[in-house]
Amino acid sequence: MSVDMRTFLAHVELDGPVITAAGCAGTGRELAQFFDLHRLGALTTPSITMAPRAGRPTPRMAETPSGLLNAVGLQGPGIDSFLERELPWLAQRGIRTVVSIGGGTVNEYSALARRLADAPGVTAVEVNLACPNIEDRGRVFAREGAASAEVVGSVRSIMLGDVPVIAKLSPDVADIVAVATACADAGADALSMINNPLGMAIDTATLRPALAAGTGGLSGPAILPLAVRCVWQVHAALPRVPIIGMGGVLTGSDALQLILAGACAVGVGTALFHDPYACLRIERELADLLQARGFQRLADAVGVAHRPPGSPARHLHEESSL
Amino acid sequence: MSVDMRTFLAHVELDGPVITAAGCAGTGRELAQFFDLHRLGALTTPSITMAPRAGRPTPRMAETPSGLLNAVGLQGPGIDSFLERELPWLAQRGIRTVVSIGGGTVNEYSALARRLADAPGVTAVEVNLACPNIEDRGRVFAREGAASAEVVGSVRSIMLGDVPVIAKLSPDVADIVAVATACADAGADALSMINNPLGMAIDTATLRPALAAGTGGLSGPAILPLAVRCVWQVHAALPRVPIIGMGGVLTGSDALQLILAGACAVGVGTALFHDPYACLRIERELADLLQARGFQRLADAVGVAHRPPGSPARHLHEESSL
Amino acid sequence: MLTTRRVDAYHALTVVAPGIAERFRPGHFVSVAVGGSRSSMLTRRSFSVHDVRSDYGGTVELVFTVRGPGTEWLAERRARDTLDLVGPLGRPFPVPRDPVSVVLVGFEYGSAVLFPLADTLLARSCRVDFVLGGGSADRVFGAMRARRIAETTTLSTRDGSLGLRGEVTDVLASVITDTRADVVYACGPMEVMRAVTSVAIKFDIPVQVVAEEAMACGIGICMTCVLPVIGDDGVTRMVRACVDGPVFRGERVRFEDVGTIPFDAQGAPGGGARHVS
Amino acid sequence: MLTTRRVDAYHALTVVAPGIAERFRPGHFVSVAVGGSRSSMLTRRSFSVHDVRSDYGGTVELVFTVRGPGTEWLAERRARDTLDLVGPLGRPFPVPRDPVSVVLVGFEYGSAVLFPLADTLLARSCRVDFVLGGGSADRVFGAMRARRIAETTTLSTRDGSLGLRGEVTDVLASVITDTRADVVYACGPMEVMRAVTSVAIKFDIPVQVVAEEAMACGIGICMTCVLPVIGDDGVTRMVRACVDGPVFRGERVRFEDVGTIPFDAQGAPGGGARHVS
Ligand SMILES: Cc1cc2nc3c(=O)[nH]c(=O)nc-3n(C[C@H](O)[C@H](O)[C@H](O)COP(=O)(O)OP(=O)(O)OC[C@H]3O[C@@H](n4cnc5c(N)ncnc54)[C@H](O)[C@@H]3O)c2cc1C
Ligand SMILES: Cc1cc2nc3c(=O)[nH]c(=O)nc-3n(C[C@H](O)[C@H](O)[C@H](O)COP(=O)(O)OP(=O)(O)OC[C@H]3O[C@@H](n4cnc5c(N)ncnc54)[C@H](O)[C@@H]3O)c2cc1C
Ligand SMILES: Cc1cc2nc3c(=O)[nH]c(=O)nc-3n(C[C@H](O)[C@H](O)[C@H](O)COP(=O)(O)O)c2cc1C
Ligand SMILES: Cc1cc2nc3c(=O)[nH]c(=O)nc-3n(C[C@H](O)[C@H](O)[C@H](O)COP(=O)(O)O)c2cc1C
Ligand code: FES
Ligand code: FES
Repeated sequence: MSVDMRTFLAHVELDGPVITAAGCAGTGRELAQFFDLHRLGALTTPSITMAPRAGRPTPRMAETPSGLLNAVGLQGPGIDSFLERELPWLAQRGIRTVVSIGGGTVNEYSALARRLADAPGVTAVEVNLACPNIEDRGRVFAREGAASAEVVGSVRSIMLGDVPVIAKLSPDVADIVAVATACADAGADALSMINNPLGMAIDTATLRPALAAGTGGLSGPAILPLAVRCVWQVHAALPRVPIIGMGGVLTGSDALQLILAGACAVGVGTALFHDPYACLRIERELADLLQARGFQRLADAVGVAHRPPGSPARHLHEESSL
Repeated sequence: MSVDMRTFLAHVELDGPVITAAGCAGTGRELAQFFDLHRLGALTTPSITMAPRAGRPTPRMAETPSGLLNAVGLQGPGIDSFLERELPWLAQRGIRTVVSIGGGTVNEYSALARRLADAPGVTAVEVNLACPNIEDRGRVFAREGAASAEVVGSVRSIMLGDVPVIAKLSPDVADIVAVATACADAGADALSMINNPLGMAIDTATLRPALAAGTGGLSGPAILPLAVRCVWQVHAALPRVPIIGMGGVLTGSDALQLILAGACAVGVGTALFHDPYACLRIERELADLLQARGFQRLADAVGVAHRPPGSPARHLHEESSL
Repeated sequence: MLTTRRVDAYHALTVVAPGIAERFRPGHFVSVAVGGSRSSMLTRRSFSVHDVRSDYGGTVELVFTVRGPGTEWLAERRARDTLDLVGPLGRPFPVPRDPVSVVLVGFEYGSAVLFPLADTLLARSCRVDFVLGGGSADRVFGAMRARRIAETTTLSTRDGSLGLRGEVTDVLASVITDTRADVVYACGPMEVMRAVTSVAIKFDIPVQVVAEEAMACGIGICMTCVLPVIGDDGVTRMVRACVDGPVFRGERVRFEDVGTIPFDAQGAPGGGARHVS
Repeated sequence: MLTTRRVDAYHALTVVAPGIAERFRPGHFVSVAVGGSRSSMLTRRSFSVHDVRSDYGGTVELVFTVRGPGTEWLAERRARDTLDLVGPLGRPFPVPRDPVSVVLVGFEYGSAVLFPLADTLLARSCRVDFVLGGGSADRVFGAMRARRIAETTTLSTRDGSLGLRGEVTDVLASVITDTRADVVYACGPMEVMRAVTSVAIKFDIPVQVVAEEAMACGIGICMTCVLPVIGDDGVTRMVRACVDGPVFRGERVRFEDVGTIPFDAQGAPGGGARHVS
């Protein structure tokens, strides 16, 4: 019998747990040339901003060991164009869509939420907190619980109740649990982690930073252990808050690590650059691994690594069907 | 003409910039079977604690993509045995030795400093701040500027003036510059970065954490971009404070990235597990790369990536010999 | 993978890839996974398709130079190893319907992509003339084949070891004049594309150039490969070389601003958009 | 690397490594870099040396089973590929000076390391008897060679497909009795080593076991490979399998406490040391 792969993002049910990570799946049109987007648990948009943004100069990427540095700078058409051209394309096709938003002030996030509040086709809103707060000397919101909570609270108060608000956290903090708790307390229905830790590479030929922007976000398998740790810590502290785990997932086994650590859905980003079919492959591999371990439902595997060593995994579905 | 590879750790001159990272070179005896330890810039000891420590249960290691997770738990014989057996062995041979110390309270660090203050053969003391503060609910010292400063200040006040005190920082903070500044202000003569970010792996066969300790420190090439970024940020803010750059250095080119970002010495840890001769190879590769780029002295390359794109690297030695 | 051979300074790989061969049009590129499974190299490497044949169900040939670890690994492949390819990618060359006169300008391995284009043009009874160049003689690619198929082939090298000493653009103007060219196609490094474009602009003839930007995905989803290009509406946008190109009309590419965000580009900082990240 | 072959369920690799061959003594292991350059696999894999020959200046042979990606990669190597080896590593078997009677117990690939030991023992006129086992017939390594060189060879498999059905320890007691063994050497998984040790203790004869712990360095500098072993002074310490072993006196290894820090181990938490990290 095949494994029941359905999962819940707060109260929204997804057919499968594997979703694209923000900023890694284009507008949807590009991947649609490779496969039917309905086969995704959901598609997450790039972080949408109020105004159009040209982003950062090139070079915007540098390869690092098992990783990728990027400094795209949220290039995008702005919310108007997004609502006019991108979202309807997805909505008409009935593709589950998580809309990521990014801003430089709490007001900008609120304004984005207001524009999304009555837009059709928004499965959930993901609040990208890894943006510099221009009202606080460019300190990234995600680095402070209070700043994060303020953004999340404002977005939550504006969005309709049936659209989950997801707070997306960064690992560059001393205490991820504190930020996660602040966001949950402010009304986040789910948490998404991890965004890219800040990294850098120097081009040893030019003797200058490899990225035009200097620093950039690190993604790819290199950061998987950081993602697993963040998911583990937050799930331990907040076992009832749904977590979208992401960061370096390349295989079903990587996804399973995040699920066992406490994620109920898994985001795939950089892997898509290598393999446009990565999400489908990872979901298939994940299902096979779950089945081989005796799980009948994905939901039964969530957070299992937290249980004491004794508890037999093979019988978990019996426990949870009580 | 060969490149002048000498460097200064504060006022202490080292013959070369490549040193072993704390906890990655054993007592010295093990590597001495492979090569003459005098060829190292310096050897850093594992972090020494007051009492003997058995460390963590096994499994203590797990491989991750381009990385290694470890949870050794500072296994070691304690300061008495160290002063009796390990340090004299190094001192008698005249091997440059950075003694790393770790403690659970400010008092424990102070006590260690007192024991080291009159010990012969201590080239420098490195304060490993990645230890849980048992007086503050196990919060790691390195995660807070104030706690770090307190430890560094106490050690600095106890050690003799001619022994540099190096503060070793962790990347798991929202603002590495703030912690670095606090340590420098508290009297740190140099900074060492980065210690292992906290990571985790789940064994998908046992459905349990791969390490007995649950979480562990991530090392190896995966973290090089984090190390380069930390060195870059701190050197930009504190250009006069010497930095030992480390984290994922496997090749001379990796070392050069850290030097161009602002490090004046480079620590090598995990690479030693793969190649006992790694330090010598890396130093040779580094010298070749410097020479190929027209540097006559290593010192002239420190921080060069911070200069505006225009400044011609090839003439840097002329500038600095003025 | 079928065969691997050296061609002067270059490596040529022939890969059995029926799906790619079938959909191929001149100007397409493919992306290749490097390093094998469990490699620390994450991003695919992009290569123009040099040749497509129908044997073995369909093969494609790539020509490349060793630049870094990825191409080094590729150069070590042997016959019968397998390769992981995605393609065909990118927008191919637009081909004129009429039998016009065309100059193809290639610099080093950039020449490779021009040969399938030449075949298509010749099939449409175009006049084809080649201008090929490189740093040195062994880095000029395809001179023999060009001589065989084209009306004329003019060679140049920077060190003078083959043909005229200098840049391909030093000879381009006279070739355009001599051949009464209607259109120019060019592939090579950005500065060469820029120079070729200014020559074409002087003659007021269209020029199609291939832009080579560092690409993390090759399929339009990562936004790392952008360059400033002027749209039909006169607005400069940061467009993706991988899916909006790699072939662009030369006059539309703001070569002097590559590697920057021109102040008047759509969404440029200060141009009304705030600086978010 | 010289040759590669399959031996039942195992892969055998012969590598030209004069430096290792020269210094080799039975019980030594080597560590192998896997995945090639730019691999994402950082740690070397450890393998006991199965055989050493003097041809080609000195070769060593390893026998291994595919467990994960590292051994998978190794299994794909072909003749004439190069391998990166460090060794010989570890403390070899202590060998008795007198011509005593010795039982060698091997489980699955663990048997491999016992053959060079057997040769040394036979050269010292010891009586050598083998007890070899495994999960199934194809996983019992070296039965033929054992039969050729040893006085007796007793086989057992868990599924009964070769020899007696059961564990190597089910037959060990009678072999010890029959051969009047003076000492036992054993290599295999921890639980087998534990069982072999208790049999030897019952007979009050010394037993040397090979401990297989996950190793990050193999040369004593990383402290990841520790297990609780009782020292000459009666104190339990967490000692390194790679340099303090892998060969240990079985009675000294606290098998039931492997994977823990026994409360009475030197430096154990609560044993006076504070819990620092
Ligand atoms: C559309 C297109 C077509 C190309 N066609 C060819 C061809 O036919 N023959 C050929 O020899 N080369 C071609 N290139 C360049 C080729 O992609 C690079 O030489 C190659 O990626 C370098 O990889 P590396 O690992 O050897 O070097 P590294 O410099 O170590 O590569 C590191 C990273 O930078 C990227 N990168 C580096 N240089 C380039 C570059 N010039 N363009 C794109 N990405 C780069 C790599 O993909 C990789 O992600 C083409 C590039 C593009 C974009
Ligand atoms: C002293 C010694 C001698 C050994 N001799 C042999 C031999 O002769 N033949 C043989 O088939 N195997 C032997 N092993 C076990 C062999 O080292 C592992 O099977 C191998 O490392 C697994 O690597 P992998 O990538 O396939 O598996 P993975 O499980 O993916 O390996 C991941 C990591 O764990 C480590 N690891 C996993 N299992 C073990 C293990 N059992 N022991 C040590 N490290 C492990 C690996 O080195 C690697 O760092 C020996 C181990 C030791 C310590
Ligand atoms: C090129 C690129 C662009 C990204 N853009 C965004 C973005 O717009 N918003 C966001 O929240 N995260 C963004 N991310 C972060 C990813 O969504 C994801 O959190 C991170 O890359 C870790 O996952 P991965 O290792 O699977 O890529 C981006 C990542 C990359 C590599
Ligand atoms: C097995 C192991 C043990 C370590 N022990 C210590 C230690 O005792 N004290 C310390 O300050 N850092 C310790 N570190 C951290 C290293 O010194 C170094 O900062 C880190 O590993 C990054 O460098 P690398 O990637 O070159 O290993 C240890 C690292 C490893 C892998
Ligand atoms: S390479 Fe990813 S968008 Fe062009
Ligand atoms: S494997 Fe590193 S100390 Fe034993």
